[in-house]
Amino acid sequence: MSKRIEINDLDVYYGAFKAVEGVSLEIEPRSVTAFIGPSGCGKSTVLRTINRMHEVIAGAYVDGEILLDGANLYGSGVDPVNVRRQIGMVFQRPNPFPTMTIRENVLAGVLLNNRRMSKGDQDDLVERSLRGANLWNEVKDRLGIPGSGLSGGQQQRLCIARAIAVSPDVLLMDEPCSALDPISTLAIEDLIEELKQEYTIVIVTHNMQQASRVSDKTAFFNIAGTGKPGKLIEYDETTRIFSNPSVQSTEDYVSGRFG
Amino acid sequence: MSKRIEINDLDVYYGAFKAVEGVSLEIEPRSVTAFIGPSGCGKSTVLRTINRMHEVIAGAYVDGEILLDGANLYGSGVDPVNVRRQIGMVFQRPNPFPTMTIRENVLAGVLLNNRRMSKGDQDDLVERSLRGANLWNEVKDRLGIPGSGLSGGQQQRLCIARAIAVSPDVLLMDEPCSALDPISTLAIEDLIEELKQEYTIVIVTHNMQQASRVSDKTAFFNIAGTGKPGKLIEYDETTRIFSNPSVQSTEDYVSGRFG
Amino acid sequence: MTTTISAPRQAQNPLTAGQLPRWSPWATLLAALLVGAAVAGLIAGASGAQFSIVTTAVIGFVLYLVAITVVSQLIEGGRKATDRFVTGLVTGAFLLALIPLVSLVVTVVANGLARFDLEFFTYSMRNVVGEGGGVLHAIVGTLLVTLWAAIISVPVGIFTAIYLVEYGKGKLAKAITFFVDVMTGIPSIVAGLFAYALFALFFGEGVRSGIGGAVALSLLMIPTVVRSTEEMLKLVPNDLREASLALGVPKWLTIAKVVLPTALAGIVTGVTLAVARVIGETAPLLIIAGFTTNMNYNVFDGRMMTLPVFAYNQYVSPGVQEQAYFDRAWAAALILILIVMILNIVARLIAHFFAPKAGR
Amino acid sequence: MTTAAPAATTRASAPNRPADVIFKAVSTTAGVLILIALAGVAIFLVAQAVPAIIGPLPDDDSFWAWVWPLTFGTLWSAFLAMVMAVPMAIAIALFITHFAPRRLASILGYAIDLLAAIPSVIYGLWGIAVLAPFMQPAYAWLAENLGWIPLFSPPASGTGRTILTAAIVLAVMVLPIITALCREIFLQTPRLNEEASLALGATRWEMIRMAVLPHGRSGIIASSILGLGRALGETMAVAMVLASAGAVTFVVVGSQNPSTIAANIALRFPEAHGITVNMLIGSGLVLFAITLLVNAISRWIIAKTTVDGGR
Amino acid sequence: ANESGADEAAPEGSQAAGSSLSGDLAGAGASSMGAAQEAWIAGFQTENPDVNVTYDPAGSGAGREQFIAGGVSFAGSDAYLKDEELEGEFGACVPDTLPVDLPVYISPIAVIFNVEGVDSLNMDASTIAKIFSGQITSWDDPAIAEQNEGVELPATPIQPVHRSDDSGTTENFTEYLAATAAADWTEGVFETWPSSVYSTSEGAQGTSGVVDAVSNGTGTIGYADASRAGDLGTVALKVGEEYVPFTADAAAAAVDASPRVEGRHEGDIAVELDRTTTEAGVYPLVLISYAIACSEYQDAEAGELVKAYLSYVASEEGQAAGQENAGNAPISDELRDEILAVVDSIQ
Ligand SMILES: Nc1ncnc2c1ncn2[C@@H]1O[C@H](COP(=O)(O)OP(=O)(O)OP(=O)(O)O)[C@@H](O)[C@H]1O
Ligand SMILES: Nc1ncnc2c1ncn2[C@@H]1O[C@H](COP(=O)(O)OP(=O)(O)OP(=O)(O)O)[C@@H](O)[C@H]1O
Ligand SMILES: [Mg+2]
Ligand SMILES: [Mg+2]
Ligand SMILES: O=P([O-])([O-])[O-]
Repeated sequence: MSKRIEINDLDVYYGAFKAVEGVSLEIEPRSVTAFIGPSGCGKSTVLRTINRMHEVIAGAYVDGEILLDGANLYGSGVDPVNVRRQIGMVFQRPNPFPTMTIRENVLAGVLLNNRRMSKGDQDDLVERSLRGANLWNEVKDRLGIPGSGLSGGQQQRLCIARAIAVSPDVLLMDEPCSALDPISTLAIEDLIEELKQEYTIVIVTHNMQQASRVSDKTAFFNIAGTGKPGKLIEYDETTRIFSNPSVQSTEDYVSGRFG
Repeated sequence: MSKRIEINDLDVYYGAFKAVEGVSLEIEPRSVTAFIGPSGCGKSTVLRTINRMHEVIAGAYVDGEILLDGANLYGSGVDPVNVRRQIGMVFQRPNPFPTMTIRENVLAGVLLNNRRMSKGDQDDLVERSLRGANLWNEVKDRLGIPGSGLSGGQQQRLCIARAIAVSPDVLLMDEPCSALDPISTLAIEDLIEELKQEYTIVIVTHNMQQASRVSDKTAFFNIAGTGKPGKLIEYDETTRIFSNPSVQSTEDYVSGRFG
Repeated sequence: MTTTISAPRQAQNPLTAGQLPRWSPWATLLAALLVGAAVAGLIAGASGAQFSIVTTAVIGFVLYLVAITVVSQLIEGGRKATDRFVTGLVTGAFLLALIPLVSLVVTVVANGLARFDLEFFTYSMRNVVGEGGGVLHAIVGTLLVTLWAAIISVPVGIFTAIYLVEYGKGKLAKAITFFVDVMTGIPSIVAGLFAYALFALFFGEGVRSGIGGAVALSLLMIPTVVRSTEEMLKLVPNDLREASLALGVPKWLTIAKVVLPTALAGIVTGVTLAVARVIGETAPLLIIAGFTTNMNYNVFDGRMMTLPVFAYNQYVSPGVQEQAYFDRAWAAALILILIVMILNIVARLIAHFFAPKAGR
Repeated sequence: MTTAAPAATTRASAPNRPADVIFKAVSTTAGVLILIALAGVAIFLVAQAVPAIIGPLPDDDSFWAWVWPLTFGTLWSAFLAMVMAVPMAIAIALFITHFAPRRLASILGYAIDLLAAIPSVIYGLWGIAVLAPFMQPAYAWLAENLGWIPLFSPPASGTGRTILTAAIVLAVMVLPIITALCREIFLQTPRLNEEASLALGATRWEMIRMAVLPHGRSGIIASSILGLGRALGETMAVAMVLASAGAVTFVVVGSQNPSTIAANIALRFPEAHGITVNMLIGSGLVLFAITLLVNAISRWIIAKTTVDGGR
Repeated sequence: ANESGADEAAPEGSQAAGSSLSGDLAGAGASSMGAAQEAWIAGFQTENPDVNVTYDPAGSGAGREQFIAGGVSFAGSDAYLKDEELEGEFGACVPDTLPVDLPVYISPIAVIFNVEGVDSLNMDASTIAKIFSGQITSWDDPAIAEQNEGVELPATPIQPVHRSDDSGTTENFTEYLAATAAADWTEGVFETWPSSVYSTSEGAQGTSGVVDAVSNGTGTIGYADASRAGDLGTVALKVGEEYVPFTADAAAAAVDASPRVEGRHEGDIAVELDRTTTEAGVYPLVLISYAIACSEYQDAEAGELVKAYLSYVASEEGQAAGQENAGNAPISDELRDEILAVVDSIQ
C-alpha cells in the first residue's frame, strides 16, 4: 500500500511570487516525516504539491518533479484526480462535510465519486476505516448523526477515517492537531503511530515536541524574510535534527532561540 | 503609567458553558506575564476579561472581580469603554483598519477622545507611537499608504503602535506573533522588552520558547477535556515554571510531553 | 454586587466617570412622550382638530433625542452623547419603517377578511355576476405561472452563479456580473412587452398564455436568483471543496455533491425571495397572460388568470355592487401575501432541515 | 495576478474529464444565456424605438422632447425615494445587526423582508386608500407655512397623491431590498476590525464608524443601486398612486406632478396604437439606458472607493 | 366548484340542454364595458355551458388593435372604427369585408364631487367647464351658488380630478363641454388630458382612480361612469331650462335623440351624439361603447359564436343583466331591432 516519494528540485509559485525554492528530498514508505519551520516558510505549500492540491489555488504552479514510486506526478497526461485518490490529505481544521452523517462522511470518497458498492461492503468499509482512525468505539452507536456533531478531536479522526477509506498510498497531514485540545492531540498521535504500519505519512507541525514524538525523519524549512522564498534547510533523522543538527539555524529553531 | 492587576476567583461563561473556573492571580506593574497552555484551555478568554472585551461576544459573562490598582473593573457603574481605553489590546492576527492610512491607523484611538488635536501634536504622537513600536524607520516615508499595504509583521507592529498611542496602562497581547515569520517575531519580542519599561504587559503564547524569552512570570492553564472548564494550574516566576515547576502537568507540558 | 460597599468604592473608582443609570433612556422617553402628548393636546384644543397621535410621536421622539443627548453630554461627555443620539436615531428609524408595514398588513387583513370564505377558495369567477364567486382559477394560475417561472429561472440562475463562483474569472464573468445587475433594473412592464413580442413572433398576434407570463417573470427573477445563489456559494468554506478534491473527487462532482448541498438552505431562501419578488407582478401578466374568469390548467394554451391581475381588475372595473368587487380584490391580495408567507415558512423549514448542522 | 507563466513549467497538463467539461459548459451556457436574453430585450427595445426616434410624431414634437419630462419624473421620484430609503435602510440594518437584541433582531428582520413580498398593486391600493389621505393635511400645512421653499410651492394637492407620496411608496418598496443586503454586509464586517476599535475604547457608534461603515461602503452603494433599479422601474404602484401630469417641476406637494417612464407606459399602453406604441417602448429603452448607466457609474464608484485590502 | 357543466347558478328555464354551441370566444377592449361584459358572459355561458367567453378589459385602443391583428374575435370600444382603420386589413374577417360597429353599451357619465354635506348640485356646462379649466377655484363661487339656492357651500378650494390614462370617458366629457360651453372650454376634445392645459386639475388612473381620488380628497370633483358614483355627490346638468340628474332612461333617450354618423358602410351603426340637445328629460353626457365584429368571419365557427353572443348581448335579457351588474342604460327597442338585424347577418 505505502509508497516512496521523491521530490526533485521543486520550486512552487503563487502567480509571480516564488513561495518555495529548490526542495529535494526522499521519503521512505511506511515512515512518518515531519515538516517543521517558522510560519510562512512553505511547509503547507510543499505538502500540497505532493498531491497537486495547490492547483486548486488560482495561479499556483510548480517547477520540478515529484515521483511516486518512480512515476512523475507532474508527467503529462497525469490526472490530478487520480493522484489525489492515491495520496490522501488531512487538513489543519477538521472539515467533515456538514450535510452528511458520520457514515456518509466516511463513505464520502466512494459516494461522491458515484461508485456503486453494496450495503454490506459499505458497512465493512465504514467499520474498517473508523477502526483504523481509532474512532469506531466512540461512534459506532450513532453513525447516523451529522459529522459536525462530534467534538473537534473526533471530527479530526473522522476526517482521517474519511481519508483512509479510499485506501490511499500516502497520507498528508497539515497541522492536524493545532486546533485540538491535548487529549485529542494525544489520540491522534497514537493513531499516526499505528497508521505508519500501512501508509507513508507526511505531517506538518508547528509543535516541535510533536515532531520529535511522532516522526522518523524531520525536514526543517526556513525563510529569509517576508517576500523571500522558503527553502529546505535540513532533512535528517528526527533524533539527529533535535539533538545534533548540522545547520546553525536548525539548531536555533529547535532549541527555541527563534520562531 | 503602568498598573497592577489583581484577578480574584474569576469564572468565565459563554452562555451556559463555563469556559474558565476559579482563576486568581496578581500581576505586577512594569512586568511581562505570559499565559501558556494547550489549545482551548481559556488563555484568550481570561485575557479578554481583563479589558472586558469578552462582553463583545453574545452571552459571555464573568463571575468574580478584576482590580486595576484596586479599582474593580466590574464594579457597578464602570463603563467598559473607559476600561478599554486604559487597557489596550493586540490581537493574534494583525488587524489594521483597511480603509485607513498608516497615520490614520495610529491616530484612530486618540482622535476618538480628542478631536481637536493640532496637526503638530498629531505628527508628534504618530512618530512617538511608531518609534515605540519600532516601526518608524520603516514607514516614515509612506505614512499615507493604507495600513493593509504593509507586511504581516509590520502590520502587527502598526497595531501595537495604535494601541500604545492612546497611552494605556496595560497592554494585552493574544499570540501576537503566531501569524508572523521569525524575523518579525524577533522584532516584536525586542519591542516587548522595551515596552515593559512603561507598561504592564500580559501576553498569551503557544510558543514556550517565546514565553521563556520574554516573560518575567508565567501562568500555566490547563483543561481536563473538551467541555470542561479551563483552570489556572500554576503561576510563578518564568524561570521556575520552566526549570522546576511544582505541578506535574506543568512539567509535562513545558517539557513537551503533551500539548 | 453588594450595595453596601459600592458607594464608597465608586467614589474612588476612577473607571466610573459619569454614567447615566440604566433606566434613564426609558424615563426620558416616557417624559418626552408625555410632553409630546400635552403639546398635541394643546394644538388639538387650539385648532379644534382631533388629538393627533402622530404629532405626539413626532414631538416626543424629537424631544427624546434632544433630551437624552443634552443630558448625556452634560454627565457622560460628548462621545457618549453621540452614541446615545445615534442609538435613538437608529431605533427610531426602525420603528418608523415598521409603521408602513403594520399599516399595510392591517389594511390588507381588515379588508381581505370579508371574503375569506370557503366559496372564495373553491369557485372560479365563471358565470359569476356581482357578489360571490372565488379565485380558485387565479390561485391556480398564479401557482402555475410562478412555478414555470421558477422552472425556467432557477436552473439558469443557479448554473450562472456556479459559473461565476467556481469557474468564471475573466471578462465574461465580469460582463455577466454587470449585466445581471442591469437586469434587476428592467421594468416589469418592459419584460411583459418583450415576452409578448417574443411569443407573437412565433404564435402570431394576440397570443396569450401562462407560459408567456412565466417567461416575462423569469426575466425579473433570474437576477435575484443569481445574486443570492452567488452569495451563498461564496459562503461555502473552501475547506469543504478542498476536502472533497483531496479525496480524488472531480470538480464537477465536488460542486454538485458538496458545494450545492451545503449551500442548499441559503439557495432555497434566495429562490423564495426571488419568487416573492415576482409573484405579485401585475403589469407583465396583464399584457401576456391575459384575463379570464375561467379555470385554465394549461399554461401553454389560453388565457390564464393570476391573483395580482385579478385583484387589479376587480379594483379597476367593478360593477354596481362595488363592495363585492373590492372585497374580492383585497381578499385576493391577502391570499397572495399568505402564499408568500407560506413559501417563506416552507423555505425556512427546508433551510432548517438541510442547513449544515452546527458543531457541538 | 495574471502574470504569464514561465514557459517550461508544468502548469496545466491534466487531461480534461468529459463530465467536468460538460458541467463547466452548462454553467457557462447559463451565464451566456442571460447575456443573450438581455441582448434580446435590448434589440427588441431598439427595434421598436427607432420609428419613434426618427419620427415624425403626432404632435410634431421630437421624441426627446416628449420623453424628457418622463425621464425627469423617473429620476426625480427615484431620487426622492432613495433619499428616504437609503439612510433608513442603513439605520435599520444597523439596528438589526448591532443594536437590537439578537433574538428580536432576526424576527424583525423577517418582518422587514416581508415588505419585499407585497405585490405592487397592493402598494398602489394602500397608497391611494391610506397613505395619500394621511399625507394630504401635511402637504396642505407645508404649502401654507413653508410655501416659500420651492419644493413646497402652493397650491397643495387636494388628494395627497403627489410625487412625494409616490416616492414614499417607492421608498417603502425598496427598503427591504437595501436593508436585506446591508444587513448581510454589516454582519460580515471582520470581527477583528470591530474588536480592534472596541479595544481602543470606542463606543458602539464609534466602532460602527471606524469599522462597520468603511467596510460596508461598497456594499451599501451596490445595494442602493439594486434598490434604485427597482425604484426606477416600478410600474403599477406609481401608476395607481401618482397624480401624474407630465410636468417638469420640483414641487412635491402639488397637483401637477411629473410622470415616470414605467408608469406612463402602463397608463398609455392600453389605448396606444401605431407610432404611440413605438414612443412608449422607446421610453422603455431610455429607462433601460438609465439603468445601464447607473450600474456602470456605481461600479466605477465602488472600484474607486474600495481600498485594496491585500498586502 | 362553479366550473362544472351543470351550473347551480343557472336561472330556471334556461335552454342549457338545447344549446349545441361549443368553443372558445375571445374579446378585448374598453374597460368601461368590463362589468357589463362580465354579466353578458355569465348569462351567455349559462345558456351555453360548453362555451368559454373571455373579455379582456385592456382598453378600447388595445381592443381595436387586437381585433385588427386578429388576436380576438370581437372588440369593445368607446369609439367606432376610424376611417383610416377601415382601410386596413382585419385579421379575423374575410378579406375585403368590413367589420361593423354596434352600440350595445350606453352609460351616463356622472360628474361626481366630494363636499361635506352636499349630495347633489345643479350646474350648467359652462360652470363645469370653468371648474375643470381652473377659472372657478372655490366651492362658494357665486357661479355655483346662484344655481343652487339653499345649499350651504363651503369656502374650500376646488380640486378637479381627471383621468390620467387615455380614456373614452374623457373624450365624451370633453366633447360635451366643447359642444355646450365652447367659450369656457377652449382646448377642444381630447382623449388624453394634455399636461400643458388646465393644470389645476389632477390626474388619476382609471375610473377607480378618479373615484378614489374624489372620495379620499377634500373639495374634489371628477367625472366617471355613473355606475361608480356610489355615495358621492353628483351634478344635475342644465339641459334647456331644466336640471337633469343622470338616469338610465335619460341616457338612453340621449342616444335615441341623436343622429347616425353619415357615410358609414352598410350594417355599421355609428352614433353621432347630440350634446347640445334641449329636449326635456335627456341627459346628454353619455358614453356609447360599441361591440365591433366582422360581418364575415374566416373561421365560420367563430362567426357563429360571435353571432350568438352578440344576439344575447343586444337582447332584452342581456341588456337587463348588464344594467343589473354594470348600471348601464338598456338600449331602446328600436335600436335593439336595428342591431339584431345586423347581428343576424354576421357569417
Ligand atoms: N493562496 C496563496 N496565494 C498567495 N500566496 C500564498 C498562498 N498561500 C500561501 N502563500 C504564501 O506562500 C508562502 C508559504 O506559505 P505556507 O502557507 O506554505 O507557509 P507555512 O509554512 O505552511 O506557514 P504556516 O505555519 O503559517 O501554515 C507564504 O509567504 C504565504 O504568504
Ligand atoms: N465565542 C465563544 N463562544 C463559545 N465558546 C467559546 C467562545 N470562544 C471560546 N470558547 C470556548 O472557551 C474555551 C476556551 O477558549 P479560548 O479561546 O479562551 O482558549 P485558548 O486557550 O485561547 O485556546 P487557543 O490556544 O486555541 O487560542 C474553549 O472551550 C472554547 O471552545
Ligand atoms: Mg501552513
Ligand atoms: Mg486563544
Ligand atoms: O372606458 P375608458 O376607460 O376608456 O374611459
